Amino acid sequence: MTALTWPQELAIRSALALTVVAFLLGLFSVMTYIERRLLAFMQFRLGPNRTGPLGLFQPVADGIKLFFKEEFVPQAANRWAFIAAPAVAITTALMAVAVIPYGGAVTMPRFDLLPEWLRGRPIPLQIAHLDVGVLYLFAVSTLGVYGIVLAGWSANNKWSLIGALRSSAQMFSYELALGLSWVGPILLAESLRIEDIVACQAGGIHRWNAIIQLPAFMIYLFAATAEVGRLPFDLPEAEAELVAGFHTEYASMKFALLQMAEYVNMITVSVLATDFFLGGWHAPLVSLQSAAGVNLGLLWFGGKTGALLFLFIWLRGTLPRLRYDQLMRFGWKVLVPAAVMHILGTAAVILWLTR
Amino acid sequence: MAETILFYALAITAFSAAFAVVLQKSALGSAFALIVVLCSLSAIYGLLGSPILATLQIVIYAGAVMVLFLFVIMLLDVRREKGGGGPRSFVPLALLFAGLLVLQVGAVLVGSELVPQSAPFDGSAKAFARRLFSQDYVYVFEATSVLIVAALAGALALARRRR
Amino acid sequence: MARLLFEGLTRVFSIEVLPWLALMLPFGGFLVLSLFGDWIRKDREERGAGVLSCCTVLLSFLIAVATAFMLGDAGRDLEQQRQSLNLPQRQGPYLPFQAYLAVDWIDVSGLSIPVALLLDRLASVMMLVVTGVSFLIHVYSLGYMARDEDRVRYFSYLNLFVFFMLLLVMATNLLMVFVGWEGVGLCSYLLIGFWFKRPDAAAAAKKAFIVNRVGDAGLILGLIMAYHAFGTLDLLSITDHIGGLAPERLGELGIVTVIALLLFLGACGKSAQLPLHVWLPDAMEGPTPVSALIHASTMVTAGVYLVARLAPLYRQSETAMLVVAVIGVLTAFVAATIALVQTDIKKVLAYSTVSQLGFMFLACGVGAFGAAVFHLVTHAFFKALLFLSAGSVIHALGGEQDMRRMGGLARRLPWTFWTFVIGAASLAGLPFLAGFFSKDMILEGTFATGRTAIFVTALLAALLTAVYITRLVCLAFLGASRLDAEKTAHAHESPWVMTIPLVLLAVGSATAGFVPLPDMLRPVMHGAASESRAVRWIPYAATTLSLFGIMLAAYLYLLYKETPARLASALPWIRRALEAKWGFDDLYNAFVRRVLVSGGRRILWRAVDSFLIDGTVNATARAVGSAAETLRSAQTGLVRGHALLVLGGAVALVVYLLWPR
Amino acid sequence: MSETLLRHALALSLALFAVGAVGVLLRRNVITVLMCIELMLNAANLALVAFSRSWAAVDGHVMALFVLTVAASEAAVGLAIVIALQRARDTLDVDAFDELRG
Repeated sequence: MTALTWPQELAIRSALALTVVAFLLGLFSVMTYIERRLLAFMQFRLGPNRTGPLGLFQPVADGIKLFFKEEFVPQAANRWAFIAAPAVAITTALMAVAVIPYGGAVTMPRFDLLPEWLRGRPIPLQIAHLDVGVLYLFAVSTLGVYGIVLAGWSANNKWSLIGALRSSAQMFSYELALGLSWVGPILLAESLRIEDIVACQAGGIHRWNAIIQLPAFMIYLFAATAEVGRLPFDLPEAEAELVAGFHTEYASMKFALLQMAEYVNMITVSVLATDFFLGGWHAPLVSLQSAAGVNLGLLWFGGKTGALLFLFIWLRGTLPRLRYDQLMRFGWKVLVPAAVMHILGTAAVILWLTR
Repeated sequence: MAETILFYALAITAFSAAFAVVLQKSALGSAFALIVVLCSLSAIYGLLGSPILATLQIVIYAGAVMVLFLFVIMLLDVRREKGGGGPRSFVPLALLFAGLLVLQVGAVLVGSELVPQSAPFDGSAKAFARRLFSQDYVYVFEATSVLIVAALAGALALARRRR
Repeated sequence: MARLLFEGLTRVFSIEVLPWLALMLPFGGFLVLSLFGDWIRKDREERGAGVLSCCTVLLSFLIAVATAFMLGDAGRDLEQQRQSLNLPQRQGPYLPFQAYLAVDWIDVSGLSIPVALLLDRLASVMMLVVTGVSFLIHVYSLGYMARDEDRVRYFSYLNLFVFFMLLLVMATNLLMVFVGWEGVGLCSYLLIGFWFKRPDAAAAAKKAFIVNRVGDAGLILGLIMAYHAFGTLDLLSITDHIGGLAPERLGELGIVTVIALLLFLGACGKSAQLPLHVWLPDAMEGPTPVSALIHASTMVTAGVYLVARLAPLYRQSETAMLVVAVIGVLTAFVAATIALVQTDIKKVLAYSTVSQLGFMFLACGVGAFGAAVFHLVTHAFFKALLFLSAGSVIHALGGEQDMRRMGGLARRLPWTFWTFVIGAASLAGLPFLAGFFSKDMILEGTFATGRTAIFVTALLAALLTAVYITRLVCLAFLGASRLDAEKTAHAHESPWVMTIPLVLLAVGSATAGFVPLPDMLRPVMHGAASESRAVRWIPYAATTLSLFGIMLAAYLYLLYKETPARLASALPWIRRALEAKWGFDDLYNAFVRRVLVSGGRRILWRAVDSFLIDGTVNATARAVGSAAETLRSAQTGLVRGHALLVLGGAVALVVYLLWPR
Repeated sequence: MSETLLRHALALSLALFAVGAVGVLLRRNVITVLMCIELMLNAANLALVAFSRSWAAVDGHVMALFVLTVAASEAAVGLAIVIALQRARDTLDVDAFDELRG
């Protein structure tokens, strides 16, 4: 297999990126439908079931509706910032996806249609192989604050502003615990590459970080839920207090973009949980990894991610919302110390074992 | 080739955004321009072979410092700067000094000999960490953590509303 | 389990650990008393402090006894080890033992000083004396200080003193000796000024401290010179390697002589030798047990210990030996003469101490180091006994110290009287008491050197010793009572906690002379043969002299009581000289007042300090002030202006760096 | 990364530094001044990284990290001071804070 020239490399990466983004956007629209239906079932309702069979076309209808709504900017708003905010939000949300592996490598078929250098080449399902992938994720997730702050501030509306401040403070607080919960798996894998962390968990369920790093996994789940602002941590959008938080003034496509950013974040967080703690595309038992000569990695990966997404919806249907001071106290006084202690413990055990 | 194109694009972006930082009338505009500078610098670090510094630049600067700036700007509701006032003689003097500095250092830069890639350069996270946690820097590194705690306490003490 | 326990115990109670235990116990007592003293003071009987203090010292004493016995075993083990390892044999049976737990105290280039303890026979003997006498005096203090408010402070100081004294005698190197030296000096200062509300006591404490500083200056200089000369401060290394240096003859002033003399200056300060003896009589302002412990039996002998410890060093220099001998014998004589005319019971004993210390230095000076240490030990017994008995008298009389208002106490205080008499006889050198053996040995050694003048002076001093101590006995205990009626009624024998130590010390004073100490110590001193050469007639002559002195004093002070007064009026200048204590105090006073104070006032204060230093400082301040006045206009307070200046400075700096050179 | 490119990176660093310095001198809003200082620090960092590359030693990166830390601390304290100033004086004009004149 010859090495690739940089235009070829660029082409592969671009195609991958386009695929991933398209897939994410599709998943977003499906998720809106699934979430509404599932929530409805949990609450003994039916949910949207009119548009198309079982209401399956509901996301399409929503999309069309949002697309044709009037573009509106409040008079007192800072116009440019108001328009830029959703773009920033969705951009940062999509940027995070770049370094996440989605399940092993896919070998290109030997079709004549394909150019010579593509035939039979295994392509890893990951857009960028970054040496500091985890750090990059952390960086991008910190950037996510900008979209929210901008959106809240530019609307010149006190609900928006308070919502944005709360939201950003919450994200800051839980980002710390989120980042610290990754350190355990990083220590085990001795690498900042996400694919290394996944590889480190190969070989069965007992190697998964969810098992041997259970406290980190718990911390990650708490922090991630808060990070994406889902119940029970959806204080920024506490409609009883803040109308709708930072996106109160948004409508039409800009609202759709913000919404999309949130869902993409949720999906990202689930994918990350799969990669970091649930063994990525590795099956719980080695014998289940492939069937009839076909590698089932992608399937396992999708299944785990789906389960986590379901968990988020389940939480939303079950739990009440926290108070703001409870939220902050939990983040700073419970999660962060616990994460630090866990890191110390992990480091000590590793040192002791490799002595 | 791609590297060169990318570098010049980023350099031009950074430079013009830096100008915008200085020339913008509103503090918020300056802040956004600065964010652009920071992000393009981060990319340049990546080009220069330091992915770790590139990401750290984003995490610390774009992720923390600039958000802090934005918070303060938003909280204090900074109005547009009043033009004029103050000693006028500043502008020529400032420009003169800055120009002199550029000339001097530029002269050094032109005359000097850079020796790039005399040895294979390893800017990976591992190499970086090995150097950082070596005997030479580990105490400095620990000292910076003390510095951060001190800064944190100082900031709290300063910004707290006194009763 | 039992075996483990046993092994652990043997490891703890080994000769490597026990000396540390002995050392740290009194220190622990000090810590407890000084930190929790207030709490202890609350106990009803108010004995706690004293009992605790006594117990620590008793334990230390027991450990000292144990280590003294173990020293022989350890030496044998060491010798076997040495033989099995084919190491060169050390000359003689002298086997020092460095107690372990040695840690580095100072370790800079070339200078390495460990904290370790040295245990050999000399140190062991000193340990026994220090802890033994200390223990008895601690017990005595229980009674003597029973009514004092500050007992806790008293006992804590006493414990601290024991700690420092043990540190001094067990130190492996001169710097640790110095630490102990200063420590005991500090305790001495604190205890002399124990009743600091009395101006006399405070003044005496200060005097002791200041006079000792003079000696300490010599000690420090000697220490530095020793390091310069030998490259080490380790006592054993110094004494072992001294033989490599050429011996220095009389009149020669080489490095060894200089070191020896400087160290001897330190010893003079601590051991109250001429001309630095003036502090010791004043130090009697402290409580009497303190006088007995610190200013008679232990601390003041530190100088003798130092000289004896460095015996090989002193042997190398004839000049130093002669100086030591002359100073010693002069001190012995002068102090004995002053003691003749003192009326305060404690002052007599104080001068007696100075005199006896002079004897010890005389012994050192003539090369009889073993005799010096021997006399040190016996003196510790009988002088502590004498002081404690005197304390018992003072206690009985409610604080009366003037012998002219005593008399006839023998019947009222029988225990005190008889123990005092034993001590006095031992001091006077009556046959078969402790003082007899040690003093004879000193006289023999002196005679052996063949310096007749020194020998005759020493004999005179011995005679005077018998005279003044008999005078003391006669005035205080015998003859008619001259007490006030009120005090007579109160006079009573002391409680048992005070008399038991007296009895024990009396036993010691009577029998300590039979221990063949000089022979035991000879290896430590790298002994020469001269010590053992006995001269038959000297014991008889000394005994005759003592008896003559005793009878003379009895004749003068019991039978013909007006004779001393007539003698005094017949020889007025001698009387004046003696009562003025040979004028040392006046001389120092005049020196300090005329030279130091007035010189300091005229030259250092007015010329140097007021004019030169103050003038410089004021001028600087004025210059800065005027400069600031001129420069302040540059301080615009404009932040941007300052920033501009910073940038300009950066530009200027780059110009400077780029300037072609 | 060729030598020319490195040279140009250093030139960029110089330019950014000069622009930042001019900004510090000319702007009157305290917050903007602080941002210009951050700009200057970043210019220094760029120089450090470039030199690190040119000497093939990672030490420059380490120092850049320390600069980053110091910059973050400086921003925190500086902004706290800005808030305190705003509270005390109700203005953010640098020229208004001139109590320290002689």
